[in-house]
Amino acid sequence: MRIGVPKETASGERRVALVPEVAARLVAAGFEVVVERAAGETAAFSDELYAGAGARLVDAAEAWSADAVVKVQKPSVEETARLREGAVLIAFLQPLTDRDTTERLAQRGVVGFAMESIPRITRAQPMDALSSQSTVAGYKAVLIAADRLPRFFPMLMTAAGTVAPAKVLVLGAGVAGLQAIATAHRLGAVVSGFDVRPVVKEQVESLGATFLELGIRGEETAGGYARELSPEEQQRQQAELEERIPDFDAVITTALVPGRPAPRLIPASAVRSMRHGSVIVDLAAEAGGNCELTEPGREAVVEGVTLVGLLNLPSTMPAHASQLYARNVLALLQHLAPDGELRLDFGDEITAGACVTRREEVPA
Amino acid sequence: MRIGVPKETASGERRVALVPEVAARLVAAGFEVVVERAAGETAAFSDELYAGAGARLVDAAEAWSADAVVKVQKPSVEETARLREGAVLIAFLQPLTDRDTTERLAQRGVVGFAMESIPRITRAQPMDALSSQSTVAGYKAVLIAADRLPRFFPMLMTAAGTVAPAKVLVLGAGVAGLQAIATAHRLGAVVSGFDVRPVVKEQVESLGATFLELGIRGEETAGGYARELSPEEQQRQQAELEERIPDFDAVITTALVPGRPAPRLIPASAVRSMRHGSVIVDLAAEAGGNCELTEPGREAVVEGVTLVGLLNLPSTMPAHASQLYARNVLALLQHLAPDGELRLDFGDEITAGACVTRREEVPA
Amino acid sequence: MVAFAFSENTVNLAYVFAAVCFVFGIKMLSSPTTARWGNRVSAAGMLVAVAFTLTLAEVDRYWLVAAGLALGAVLGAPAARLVKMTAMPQMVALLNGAGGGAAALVASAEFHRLAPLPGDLPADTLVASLASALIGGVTLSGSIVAFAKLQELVSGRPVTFQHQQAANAAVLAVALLCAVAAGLTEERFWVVPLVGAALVFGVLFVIPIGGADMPVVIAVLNAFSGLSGVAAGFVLDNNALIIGGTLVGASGTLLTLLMARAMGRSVANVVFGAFGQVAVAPGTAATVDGAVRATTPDDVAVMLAYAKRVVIVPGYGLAVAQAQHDVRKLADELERRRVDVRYAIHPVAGRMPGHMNVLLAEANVPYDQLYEMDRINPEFEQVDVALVVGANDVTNPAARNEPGSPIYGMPILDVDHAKSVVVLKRSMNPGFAGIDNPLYADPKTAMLFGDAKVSVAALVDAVKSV
Amino acid sequence: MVAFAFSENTVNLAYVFAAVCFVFGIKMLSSPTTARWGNRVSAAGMLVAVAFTLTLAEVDRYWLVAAGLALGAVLGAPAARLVKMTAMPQMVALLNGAGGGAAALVASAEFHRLAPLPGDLPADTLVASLASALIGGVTLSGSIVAFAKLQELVSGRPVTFQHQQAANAAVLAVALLCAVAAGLTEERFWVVPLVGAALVFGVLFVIPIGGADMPVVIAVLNAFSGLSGVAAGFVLDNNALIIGGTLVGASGTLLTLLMARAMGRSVANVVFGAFGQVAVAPGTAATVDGAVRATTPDDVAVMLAYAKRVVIVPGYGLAVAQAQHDVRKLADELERRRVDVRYAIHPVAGRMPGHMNVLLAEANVPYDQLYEMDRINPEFEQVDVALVVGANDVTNPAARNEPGSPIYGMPILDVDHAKSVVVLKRSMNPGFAGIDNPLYADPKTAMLFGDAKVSVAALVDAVKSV
Amino acid sequence: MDAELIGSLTIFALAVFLGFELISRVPTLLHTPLMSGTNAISGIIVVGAILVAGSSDSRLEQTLAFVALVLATINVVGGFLVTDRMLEMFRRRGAEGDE
Amino acid sequence: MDAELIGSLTIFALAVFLGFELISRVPTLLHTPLMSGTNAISGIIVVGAILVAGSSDSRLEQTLAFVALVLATINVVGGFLVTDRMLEMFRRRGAEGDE
Ligand SMILES: NC(=O)c1ccc[n+]([C@@H]2O[C@H](COP(=O)([O-])OP(=O)(O)OC[C@H]3O[C@@H](n4cnc5c(N)ncnc54)[C@H](OP(=O)(O)O)[C@@H]3O)[C@@H](O)[C@H]2O)c1
Ligand SMILES: NC(=O)c1ccc[n+]([C@@H]2O[C@H](COP(=O)([O-])OP(=O)(O)OC[C@H]3O[C@@H](n4cnc5c(N)ncnc54)[C@H](OP(=O)(O)O)[C@@H]3O)[C@@H](O)[C@H]2O)c1
Ligand SMILES: NC(=O)c1ccc[n+]([C@@H]2O[C@H](COP(=O)([O-])OP(=O)(O)OC[C@H]3O[C@@H](n4cnc5c(N)ncnc54)[C@H](O)[C@@H]3O)[C@@H](O)[C@H]2O)c1
Ligand SMILES: NC(=O)c1ccc[n+]([C@@H]2O[C@H](COP(=O)([O-])OP(=O)(O)OC[C@H]3O[C@@H](n4cnc5c(N)ncnc54)[C@H](O)[C@@H]3O)[C@@H](O)[C@H]2O)c1
Repeated sequence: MRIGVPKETASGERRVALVPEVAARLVAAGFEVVVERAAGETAAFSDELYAGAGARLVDAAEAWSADAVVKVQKPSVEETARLREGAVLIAFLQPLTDRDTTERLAQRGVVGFAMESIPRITRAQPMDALSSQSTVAGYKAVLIAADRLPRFFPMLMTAAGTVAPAKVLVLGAGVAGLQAIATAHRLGAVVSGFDVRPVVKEQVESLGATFLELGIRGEETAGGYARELSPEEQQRQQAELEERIPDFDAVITTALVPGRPAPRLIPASAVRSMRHGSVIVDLAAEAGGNCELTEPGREAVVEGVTLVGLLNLPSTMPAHASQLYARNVLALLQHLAPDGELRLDFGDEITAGACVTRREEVPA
Repeated sequence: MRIGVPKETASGERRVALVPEVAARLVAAGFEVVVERAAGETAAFSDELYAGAGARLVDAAEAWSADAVVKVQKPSVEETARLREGAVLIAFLQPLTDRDTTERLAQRGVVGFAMESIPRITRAQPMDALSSQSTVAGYKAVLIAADRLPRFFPMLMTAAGTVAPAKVLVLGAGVAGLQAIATAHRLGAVVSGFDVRPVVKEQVESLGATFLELGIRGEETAGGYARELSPEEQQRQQAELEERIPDFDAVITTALVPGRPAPRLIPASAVRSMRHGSVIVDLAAEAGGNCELTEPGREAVVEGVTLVGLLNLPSTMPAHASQLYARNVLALLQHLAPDGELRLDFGDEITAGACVTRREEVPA
Repeated sequence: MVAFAFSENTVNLAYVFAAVCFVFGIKMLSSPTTARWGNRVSAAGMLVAVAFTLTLAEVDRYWLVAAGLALGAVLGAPAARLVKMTAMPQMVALLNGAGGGAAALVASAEFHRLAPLPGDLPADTLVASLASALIGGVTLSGSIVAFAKLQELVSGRPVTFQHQQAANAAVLAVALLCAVAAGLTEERFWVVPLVGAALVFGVLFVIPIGGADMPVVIAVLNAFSGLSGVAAGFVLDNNALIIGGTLVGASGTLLTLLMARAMGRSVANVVFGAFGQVAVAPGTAATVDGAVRATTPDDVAVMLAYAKRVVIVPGYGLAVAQAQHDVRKLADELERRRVDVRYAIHPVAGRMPGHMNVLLAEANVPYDQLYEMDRINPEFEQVDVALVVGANDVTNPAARNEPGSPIYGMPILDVDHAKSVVVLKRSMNPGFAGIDNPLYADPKTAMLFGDAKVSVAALVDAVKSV
Repeated sequence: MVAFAFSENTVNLAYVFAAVCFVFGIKMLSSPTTARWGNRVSAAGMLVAVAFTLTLAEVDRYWLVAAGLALGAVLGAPAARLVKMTAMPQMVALLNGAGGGAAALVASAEFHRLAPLPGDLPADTLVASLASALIGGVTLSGSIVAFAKLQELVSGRPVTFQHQQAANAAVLAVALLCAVAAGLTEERFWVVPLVGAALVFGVLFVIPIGGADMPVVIAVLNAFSGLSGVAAGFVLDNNALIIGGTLVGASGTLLTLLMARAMGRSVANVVFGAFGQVAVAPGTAATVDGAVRATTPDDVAVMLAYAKRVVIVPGYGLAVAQAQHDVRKLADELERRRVDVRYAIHPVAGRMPGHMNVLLAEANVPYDQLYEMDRINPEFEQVDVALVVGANDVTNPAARNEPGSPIYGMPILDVDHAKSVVVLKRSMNPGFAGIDNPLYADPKTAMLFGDAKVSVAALVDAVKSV
Repeated sequence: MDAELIGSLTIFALAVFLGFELISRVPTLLHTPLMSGTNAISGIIVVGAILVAGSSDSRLEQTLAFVALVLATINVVGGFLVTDRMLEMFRRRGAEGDE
Repeated sequence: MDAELIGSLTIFALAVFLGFELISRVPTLLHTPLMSGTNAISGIIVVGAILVAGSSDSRLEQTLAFVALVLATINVVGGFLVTDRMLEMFRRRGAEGDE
């Protein structure tokens, strides 16, 4: 079975779906791996490394015509056309928000596996690209916040006086949020975390941070995700946050509800109440942002407050983000093709859950 | 005595020489403080804060005509002309590298105190702006390195495999270097430090990092600074580093010898031997750079290695950098004018050492 | 037996020497490094006491004595050499019974000798000899029953019947009445029913107690055998017997109390609890289809201190307890003793990727001591102790063995392949996945219940004092 | 004295009771919480022993006895009540001498009574009484000299003269010869020169020892007074005396050894060292124009555990030793005992701005426990213990007082205003500035030498066991 | 109540204290060898058995004492040997671990 | 060497062990009160002084014993009181510190 790794073409995307180390493992497992030239360059993986791993360097067309194509971002319209009929495609396909792509893929008879649709069950953890990329995003968000803040994160007592530690608030303590908490804590900030899921309090505290009590408790769904708050609850949350937020120097928001626009946590008035120089990093920008004033993809200063709505943070740390993603893909491939040949068992929870298009039809 | 705080005009300079908190202390001590409007804006200190601290907000001309003018950067030619004759000027005057400015000031009869010339004796530590600004630079250098690196600093063992920790090398472990070591260690990197002064080994280890043994031992001068290495020693150091440097993901260089161009530690060949994606942050860029390929003021990618030669890092964290600088200035002012009135005692080690121009004459 | 005879005083001095040996011997038992020599010092004291006794002029029936000693040695030595390590508890029970029986017999014989000499039998001697016979008898039969239970000659389960307590009280009353009668009448005969009743009481005393509680029972009987020795010492006015017996009595008593405490129960509960059922303190040891074994920091400390290789398996509980610094301290302490310490980091330990890394880095644990699952798993077979600190799901063998389990298919840390496993957690509550962990019922697993920070700190202290 | 008389046996039983009280009393002394009651238990035992003795039929000279007891109490009680706390050592020395003197007198009187009854004086009684007189005599005069030195009635400096050792040996030989003569001749007279020689020897024994070593000497004399009691016990066949005296002897002996060890010297060095000069082990205590006081973790632990407020002053040495986690642990342990713990952070502690912050944050020390210099300095007066962990220059009072000093003018942490100061460092070496620190010679400063990590870890252990 | 008895009681009292002090210092791990070691010490009754067996003139007493002697010897010999075997396990690592 | 002496020696031996066990458990801080407390115990010689003073018929012996009695009483009374004063310091915080 031949696996193709085309170069990512989405703007700003520096990751690659397969890194040389993983390519080598696939080759060893009996797969044939073809990599588009320069596919790994932006992620600091040179063509030589791929060649050394036993992959063949090819042009785009050949990479796209493989039995299985692995990518990070969903394919563009042109790219979809390059896929062989019946081919397997693995990527973030955004099935919940981008019906067009899925339909196109289905029409072309492509068997599409969406990395974000892999069920979050224990057994599927090695394939969980949402987790691995959120880890990168959470870490990076803190670096960005620290970089933009005109202040130190840690406390310093020096001959020129004492520098107070930055107060950092992390809203939404899922994978990215927890990583952000851990990283900010490491840097010496005074960190508070908040989430609507009740179990998170202990998790936040297990990282040495404090849990911000807002008096709002949501529920956890079966998959471990949060249920969306009711409008009144949202109202209360916004009001509470507006009162507490001026205390903080940096706010990192990561709150998401799958398939829904990101919950609005920080109203414009709350931003205005913050001190000059404060920073908000909104990791939910892609889903509309947790902050009312977030402009997805942009960084802006609003009344002295820096609002970072940058998208695709994992792509800014492409080497490790790609490594982790490639391992996720590897785990999925090993699941789908246990001994080098595809053996799709749609009775399997993972295969069925991740598969979003299947020859001519979009599964419900 | 009236103290004037003009707005900084040098390009990219976001700091301010006096922060509201320090202005309040000066006012309480009997000084009159006049602050140019918007002087603190870039450092996140609004005019209201200054007003609240008891300072008077004035236009540039009035600020420049005070008895004592405090600044961060040395004045431009036009600014020098605005100074009253006999006025006191406190700023980084770069007396060792910029004779022109000092001569101009002397001609105008200005009593100029260079912050970098304050002797580094125990008693003068509260005025030591080199230390306070180096602290900021060292911290910020790590944030920049972490941001530019396509990898994680910390080690992570995750369901998608293990991420190896970044290896960070800090060359020159003075104030900035030690802070960089501490910050990188906090973030979870594996940190090595190197310096030519023998006492530094213990200091590096006291931060949980390891000392890189290159077999080169320089000497410490009376002031605690390093003596410049002999050409042969430099040769050996370069060779040793060239051999060791490919091991590292990020290199932060801070090596300086006062009054001399920055020592050349990393030859171009060493940069070429580094892995793609590696990062070098050269804090010595202002003095020519510790790396042969550093372009002062610029960030460049050379054969896959990101070379950061940005100048004036403290200015990128203006709030705290200004706070620390202002405290240094306060300590100096309190020394020069113990009870609100100037009483210059040129027999005093600090006053004499810091004073670089003195009515019509440039002291040797 | 020997050509010369020492004076009684000299022999008494020898007894003092023997007593000093016992004291020293027990003192040396307080450290594993000197314990073995301590036992030998005690044995030497015993040898001196016996040897000097033999020189007493009054001991003249040499052959009888020699035969007795020889027979005892011939029976005792091979048994001790050959018994399996796992059968040690039974062996100790049996030996204990032998000692108790000897005391009962010596006391009976002495009573038999002294009773017909009216006026010559002071009250204290009388009381002491009868007490010795009574306690010795109980020890003998009780120990035999304990042995039988442990050896599974009879069922290890508690044997209960109606009116058990009444029966016990009755038998004990009979024994005491016999003693009173013997004392008042000074009639030799009474000692026979007395010993008989004691033997019956010993049986009744032990049969209702379950096999798991036998160690406590043996400690109780150990104390009894010491006491019967003390009583015999008062009869014979022999200081070696008094001191030796007292030491044994103190040891048995303290051990009884400590063991009962370690089981979270009172002595009364152990000894009489079985009349009802054995109630397990809630929250200290529920069961995962089978019993779990709770342990103490002291025991774990010695396991760790004498291990060659220890692997620490951190989990979410370590994070909750914020025990990272204490764990680091424990590892340091073990490394000082040249134990090889590693950390096995499961990819999903904790609640976020890299959770354990963050915490261990904070405690400055060197990165090269952190082992990924794939690297450490093949090594568990050579690991003496796997110390699981607040991890649960990531060690759950159900992921390997039980296809129905929600975590089936997840690769786990094979701690169950280690020679022994110690799990630190607060209760039998499940982890993230909400399922039972069969590891805890594994015979080689011991549970150290409590907050991980507290437990690890206790381990550090305990390791230091090993 | 009382209307009825108990039998000798009853009184002997009372003595056993008294002995048990002593044992219990000393046992209770092992924890500060029970110590006071322990002392009272001992006192109760003493009371019982005295009271029962008075009931003995043979004691019939009531008034004499009553007068003696009353006089003793009248002299002893007010002295004990009024003596200043700082004069305790002298007081103990004096009381010790009284005990020794009493033993010598009792033994002499007993010898006087028994000697003329030939054949009635067994060897052991003879030896014991002479030993008691000898040791008691030495204790008496030795204690008086120790008292005089401590009270500065005579110079505290070691008094040495030529042929001192020869003189000592000669006096001791005289004493022993008298004892032999007394034993052989059973002539009362000999006890007089014997006691005389003992008194002289006591003086000679103590005068060459310096004032700083007096605590060790008192411990030695304490052991002696116990031994003379034991000897008297053998003379009078009195178990209370034997047991009580032995306990005292053991206590004195152990204390002597421990104190000598804490001073880093052998007992021989303490007792005989002064004949030459007192050599201080290098690296343990040099001097900063004056002596510094070295201390032990145990002593510091108790100071800390019983303090209300403790301020920890970290410095570069903490960083070098990487002791941050241990310091945190110590603070936790103290807080558990409700000690108020703060950290005083000097602006230039360490070698880079914020050095201490980085390390303490790593150990998760809460930020609100960190106090800047300006905030903590006014509070030092109320601080019970300032614990200086590897800081030096930043605590150097020369910065305040000595205009010539290179650090003059630097604001420092006013640890010398605290009620007591404990400094943890490895040696008397200076810090960054390369200058001596007069703080170390301050009488309220004690030095705990050693690597800070090791010392703090020892403190943690010691605090736990207080 | 005679002097001898009081002496014995005194000794008993001291031994009780000493016993508890000593035993309470034995770490948990050594409790099993401790139990079997003290068990062997309780075989000191062998001395009593020797006295009675060796000096009594009554057949019955001799018989009883002989049996006692055998039992006590088993206890002593077996007890010390078994304890020794248990303690053998500690020696090895003990010597190593104690730098 | 008689039985009485052997009894005394036995007691002495046990007391030596017990003494060392007990004392070695006393923490350093309590060493000063320990020293003065045991010092008071050594005043048990008062019993001997009473016996001699109260029962002797010789003037000389009476005198010696009387002086001994006074000294010993001073030792006892002073010793316990002084110790009590020292220990007073501990009680306060001890009760507090021990939750
Ligand atoms: N790492 C990730 O990225 C991630 C993300 C989401 C979910 N998960 C899941 O989380 C689980 C991780 O496994 P794990 O073994 O680390 O944790 P776990 O299975 O959740 O078990 C943790 C154990 O720690 C004990 N504990 C909690 N607090 C404690 C304390 N203060 N002191 C002592 N023990 C304490 C608990 O038992 P007691 O209550 O009895 O004390 C619990 O059984 C896996 O199921 C994994 O799938 C992981
Ligand atoms: N903070 C800054 O920015 C900065 C920068 C440059 C210079 N300085 C200077 O550095 C000094 C800082 O004062 P400081 O009080 O923190 O330090 P210090 O005066 O240098 O004293 C540190 C002390 O720690 C002891 N020590 C070293 N290693 C130890 C170990 N492993 N265990 C126990 N003790 C150890 C040393 O004594 P032993 O050798 O006897 O153990 C030494 O006396 C000031 O003079 C300051 O001016 C500060
Ligand atoms: N079982 C497994 O093996 C496994 C694997 C990976 C992740 N997970 C779990 O899945 C869960 C979801 O993780 P995620 O990071 O992908 O979630 P996510 O990205 O969907 O959401 C991020 C966080 O936002 C929170 N949130 C939602 N609405 C909010 C609101 N109004 N206010 C504040 N917070 C709000 C959510 O609770 C969540 O914690 C986590 O519990 C994670 O541990 C489980
Ligand atoms: N006494 C005081 O109170 C006081 C106050 C502040 C700073 N200081 C000391 O002053 C010293 C200088 O500090 P700084 O940061 O301003 O120094 P700096 O900025 O002049 O130099 C930075 C570092 O580069 C090192 N260096 C020079 N040539 C090198 C080479 N070829 N290779 C590698 N390293 C080289 C120097 O040794 C120095 O450590 C430090 O020791 C600092 O602790 C003392």
